[in-house]
Amino acid sequence: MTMPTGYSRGLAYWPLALLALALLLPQLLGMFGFDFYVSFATRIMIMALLASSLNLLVGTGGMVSLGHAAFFGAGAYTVAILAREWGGTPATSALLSWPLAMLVGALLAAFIGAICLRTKGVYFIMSTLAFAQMLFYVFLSLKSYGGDDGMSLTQRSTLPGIDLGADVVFYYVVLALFAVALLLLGRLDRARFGKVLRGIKDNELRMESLGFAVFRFKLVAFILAGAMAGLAGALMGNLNNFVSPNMMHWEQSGVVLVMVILGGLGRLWGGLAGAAAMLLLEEILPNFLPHWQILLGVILLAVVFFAPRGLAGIFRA
Amino acid sequence: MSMLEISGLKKLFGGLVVTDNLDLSVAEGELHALIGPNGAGKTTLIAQISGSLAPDDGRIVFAGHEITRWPAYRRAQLGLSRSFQITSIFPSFTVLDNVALAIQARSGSSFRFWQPVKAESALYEAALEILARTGLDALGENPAAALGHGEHRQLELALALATQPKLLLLDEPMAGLGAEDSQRMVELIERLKSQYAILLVEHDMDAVFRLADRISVLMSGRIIASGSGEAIRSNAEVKLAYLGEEEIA
Amino acid sequence: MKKQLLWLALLGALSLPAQAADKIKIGFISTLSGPGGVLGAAIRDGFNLALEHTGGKVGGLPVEVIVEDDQQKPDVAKQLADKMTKRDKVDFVTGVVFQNIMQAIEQPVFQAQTYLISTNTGPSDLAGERCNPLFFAAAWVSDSYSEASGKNVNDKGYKNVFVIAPNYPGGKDVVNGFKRFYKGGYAGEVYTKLGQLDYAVELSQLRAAKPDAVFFFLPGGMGVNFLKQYHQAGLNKEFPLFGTGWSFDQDTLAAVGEPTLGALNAAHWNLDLDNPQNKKFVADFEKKYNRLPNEFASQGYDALMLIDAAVRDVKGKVEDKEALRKALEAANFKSVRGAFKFNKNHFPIQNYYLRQVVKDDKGRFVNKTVATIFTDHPDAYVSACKM
Amino acid sequence: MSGLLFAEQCLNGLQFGLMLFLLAAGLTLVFGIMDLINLAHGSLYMLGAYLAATLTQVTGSFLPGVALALLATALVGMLLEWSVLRHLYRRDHLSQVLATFALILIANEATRAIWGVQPLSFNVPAALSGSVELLPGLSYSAFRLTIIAVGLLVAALLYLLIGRTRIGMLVRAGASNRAMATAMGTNIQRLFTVLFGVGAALCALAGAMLGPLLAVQVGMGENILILAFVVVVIGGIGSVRGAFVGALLVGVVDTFGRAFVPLTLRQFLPPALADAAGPSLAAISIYILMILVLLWKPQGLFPSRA
Repeated sequence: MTMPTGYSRGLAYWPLALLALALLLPQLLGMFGFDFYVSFATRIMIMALLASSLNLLVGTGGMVSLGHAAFFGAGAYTVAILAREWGGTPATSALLSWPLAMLVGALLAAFIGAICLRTKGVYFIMSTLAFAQMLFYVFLSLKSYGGDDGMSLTQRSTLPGIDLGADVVFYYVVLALFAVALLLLGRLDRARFGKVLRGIKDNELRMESLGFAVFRFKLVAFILAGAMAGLAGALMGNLNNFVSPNMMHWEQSGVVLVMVILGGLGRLWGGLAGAAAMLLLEEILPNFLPHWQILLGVILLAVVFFAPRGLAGIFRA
Repeated sequence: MSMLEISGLKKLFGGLVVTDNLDLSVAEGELHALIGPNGAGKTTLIAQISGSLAPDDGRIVFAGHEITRWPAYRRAQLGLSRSFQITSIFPSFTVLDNVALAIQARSGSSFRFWQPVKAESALYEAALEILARTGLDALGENPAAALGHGEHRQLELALALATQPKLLLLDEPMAGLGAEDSQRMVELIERLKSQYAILLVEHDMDAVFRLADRISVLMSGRIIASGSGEAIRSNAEVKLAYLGEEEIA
Repeated sequence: MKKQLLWLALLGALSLPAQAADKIKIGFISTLSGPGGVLGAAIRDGFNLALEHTGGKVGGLPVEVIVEDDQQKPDVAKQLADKMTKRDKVDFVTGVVFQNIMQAIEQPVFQAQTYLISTNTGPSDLAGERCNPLFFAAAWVSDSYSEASGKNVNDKGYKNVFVIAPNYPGGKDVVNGFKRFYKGGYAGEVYTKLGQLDYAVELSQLRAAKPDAVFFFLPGGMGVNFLKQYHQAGLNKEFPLFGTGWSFDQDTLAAVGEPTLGALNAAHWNLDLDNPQNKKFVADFEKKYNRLPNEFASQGYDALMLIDAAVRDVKGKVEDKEALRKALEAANFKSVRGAFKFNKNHFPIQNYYLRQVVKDDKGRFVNKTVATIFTDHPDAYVSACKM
Repeated sequence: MSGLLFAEQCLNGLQFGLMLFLLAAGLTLVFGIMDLINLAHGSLYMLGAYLAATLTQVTGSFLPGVALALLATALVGMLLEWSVLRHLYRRDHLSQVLATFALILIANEATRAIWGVQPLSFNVPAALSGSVELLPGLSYSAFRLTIIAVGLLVAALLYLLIGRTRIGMLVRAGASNRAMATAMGTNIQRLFTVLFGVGAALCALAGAMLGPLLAVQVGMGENILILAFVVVVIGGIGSVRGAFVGALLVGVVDTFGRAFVPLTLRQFLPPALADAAGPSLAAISIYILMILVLLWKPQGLFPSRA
């Protein structure tokens, strides 16, 4: 009856092209002798996963959280603590530890969300920040888990029949998870739940008076995003074999938020675009000039003024 | 039987009494119009009925349930639907999606994460039907933000209708409309009359006298008169307090 | 698609082509930007000066040094370590400033069977149970400065000390080093928030507690804040202040000035240490960089000298990891800190000095060596090392 | 804990609170009236401190150095408003976040390029370096007393400015109703620029007063920015009175958290646990305060918008 207005009419080919490229990337990099960049690409995807989860809150639901790193860090520490306390047991299996990291992210989000979602606007921003900072200071002082120095993992999580320790293998696992996450987010956006979130972002009062239990929808979105951020944290802990409280510092939350805005608020590919652009700039710019952060700042300003809908917005225009 | 029964409602802001021991009812199929000068307490009354403001005292019974302390969304789920004085729609949605979203509120759970809304043909058929009833059928694919003021008011009403209400709480639906749009709105409400219980708050006296089965006059938080259009027109107190003012203004 | 390929090409252009084999490659991962960037810059300057002194070669062989900034972010450092060991296939990794960076990079470096020479941080677990044949600490173990402070405070006969440090394990470790040698009582022990700005509350407590001496460990900007406020509150006239050398390095003295005057601190190196190589180091450093070196610079200098000596000893055959390890263990070079040797855990056995901040004849604030606190002092963790 | 120490800690809380107020006042005004989330507020504070340190060195004296720094920072602030921020007022908050985050990056790196990576030398002027005996046995730093005096003076001036002048009337109108402020016409643009200059000058004042106590270094702005935001949120956005009360509350809670919580815990908990929990609890006390305030009043203590 009506054409889908949300996504990709004639453009439907490019996600597939991107996926094909992503599948071939390790081989391409290998051909040129850039094997190392496989891990870099993995890092981009993990940050993209984190940014996409935040985009669900900020871009789709209008909930600007500046404490999203809390769930990221919590997921990472879940994996690290399991490995530290029960190393060599099934607890280090990705089949157990990654879902558990998601669960921890979800539970934490349920708790923080239940309190913070009672406030709005900047008050919401600051109260999410407050909770993340509290968690940061707690982990900073936890001696048994490394405190400020963070803690190393002796090895990546295990999967039956798959060696996650190999960077290329880990890359494909992350790619698969990220692809699934994007698929789920894309479906969610077009499903009833996504419409409700977008409705809340547009006009919360009206949603309430139409009979939507706004708070519940927001809380569920918050929990979903928390779980996804927890998974991103678990993956990042695995990629680096290292976790530290800095993963939950407010500046980390800020950087992810910047990635989302840069990439495109409420756009399915916004998280990926923002994370990739930010990390690539940070990787490339220092090679050209010593005070590269000035240039990075200027680029971000240019995006604000000339691409107000973010990088993914340019793509669609 | 009353669809809405308000008794002894009271609200104070600081020392100021804004709703003063107020009784009001709307019968099934009745269009009850509420008029009153600015500052009479209409906005606070609507806020209390719709659930965005808690009364200090009194009872609100709607469709057999006491809803005095219910949150707004539960009242809406029970069939109490409102339109807003200042247009309140979803500007980033298309007109059709606006209405579909409103229908979604009353048809099954919205905790659905997988199936695209667009595939729910029942939802969109119902939405198209509402658009037809509110005269917006030609505009379905337009972004809501791009509509003119009169069309915004129609969409506002369409949203209220889409939730399968038992009672419509219409907060100044003609506000800001030109003569032509006003006329269309009056005709629209006329058609809705008798299908729903309606509580109409309106400044446009011509519209009120044309539409209302019963009119109540609100002054300083109290109902000072209630009755048919004829009775209100001839009520001395109302003339003095209200219509007089209207003529001066 | 096109865009992606463009990025790839761009990345490719940036990465250097593979090198010939008869060349020593050193990966220098250091914190060069952000608040901690001062330390990394000092280490790099010392390292570069040493390279100049060896004629731009290491062990007589041409050398390529790949310098990268970790931005004090562990995940960035980890990525750099991966890049250097996997892509550039470096023979040594060095330059690290901070313990959390070391934590993040040790695994990839060790896994690649590459030698890791610390130019600053010396994590105590790497000195003890987790000691590793591939790891050499060219500077110190992390609590040795505070051990020296504790010994000094104890020897001076102080009985009632007030201790202040940040509330994180690193801070508590340093305090434990102090406690190992200081046997008196405590007028107070305060742990502050990491990154705290204002110390008025703690200074009030301190004054009320009437200690006979104060020991503080507050790295970076926190230390500067504390020193200024301590001085400003006039407490420097009431209670002698002891600290670790990190809070009183030459760059800090130059920046903070007056408030540091008179403070006592412990370190393994000083400007005025009387040995020929140190005199040359200090003079040439000042000539080259137009400022006096600090201990961080001396550590960078020593690290390259250590590598230089080891490569010379194995006659450039760095592929022979076993021989290289023996050569590194021998530490066959003249350190600017004077006599020193590696313990079996690859951490130094060396002297620690008591220094005091004074004004020199040119009106500059400098550390003057007052006494030798420890002679040939090993770390406390070596017994746990099974190597 | 003696009464004198208690009194001294109260002074410490007051002083810390007032220094936060200097920052929060400008932030809350810009926020409430121009509806601008300005993350670069901390950068102006940093700039103020750097300029005050440099100009004090150049002029050889504290007072002219600070005065010039105030002026220069105000100018930079107005320039910033005119060139970048003005174009952000009508944008959503998130664009503002991204743009002002970019400004932080630029400001920090530019500061490094101009002044180098080392912290800058900036010490308490000799005349204020001593301490004053307030009560027998209670002497307090003259410079910290000066900070208290300056903070109170600024609070009083702002009170008069906002309560008694035409500009203040516009400001109040703007804070409670943005549309009304905009409707007042073309003058509003100039008012915003001036107001932003005032906010920048307050930042510079905070930087100049705190520079001698704190490390003048790159990144000093971000640490304190979060505290300033906490104050603004507790007080209610747009309310200078709220910022004042919020700042004092944060100052006192933080001070007492640090001074008494570890001691108190030691009386109830085993020492090991108390030592572990005490400092952590003290570190997060202001965040707990903020959450509690927001649970009680979701719009802060003095909501300026109905």
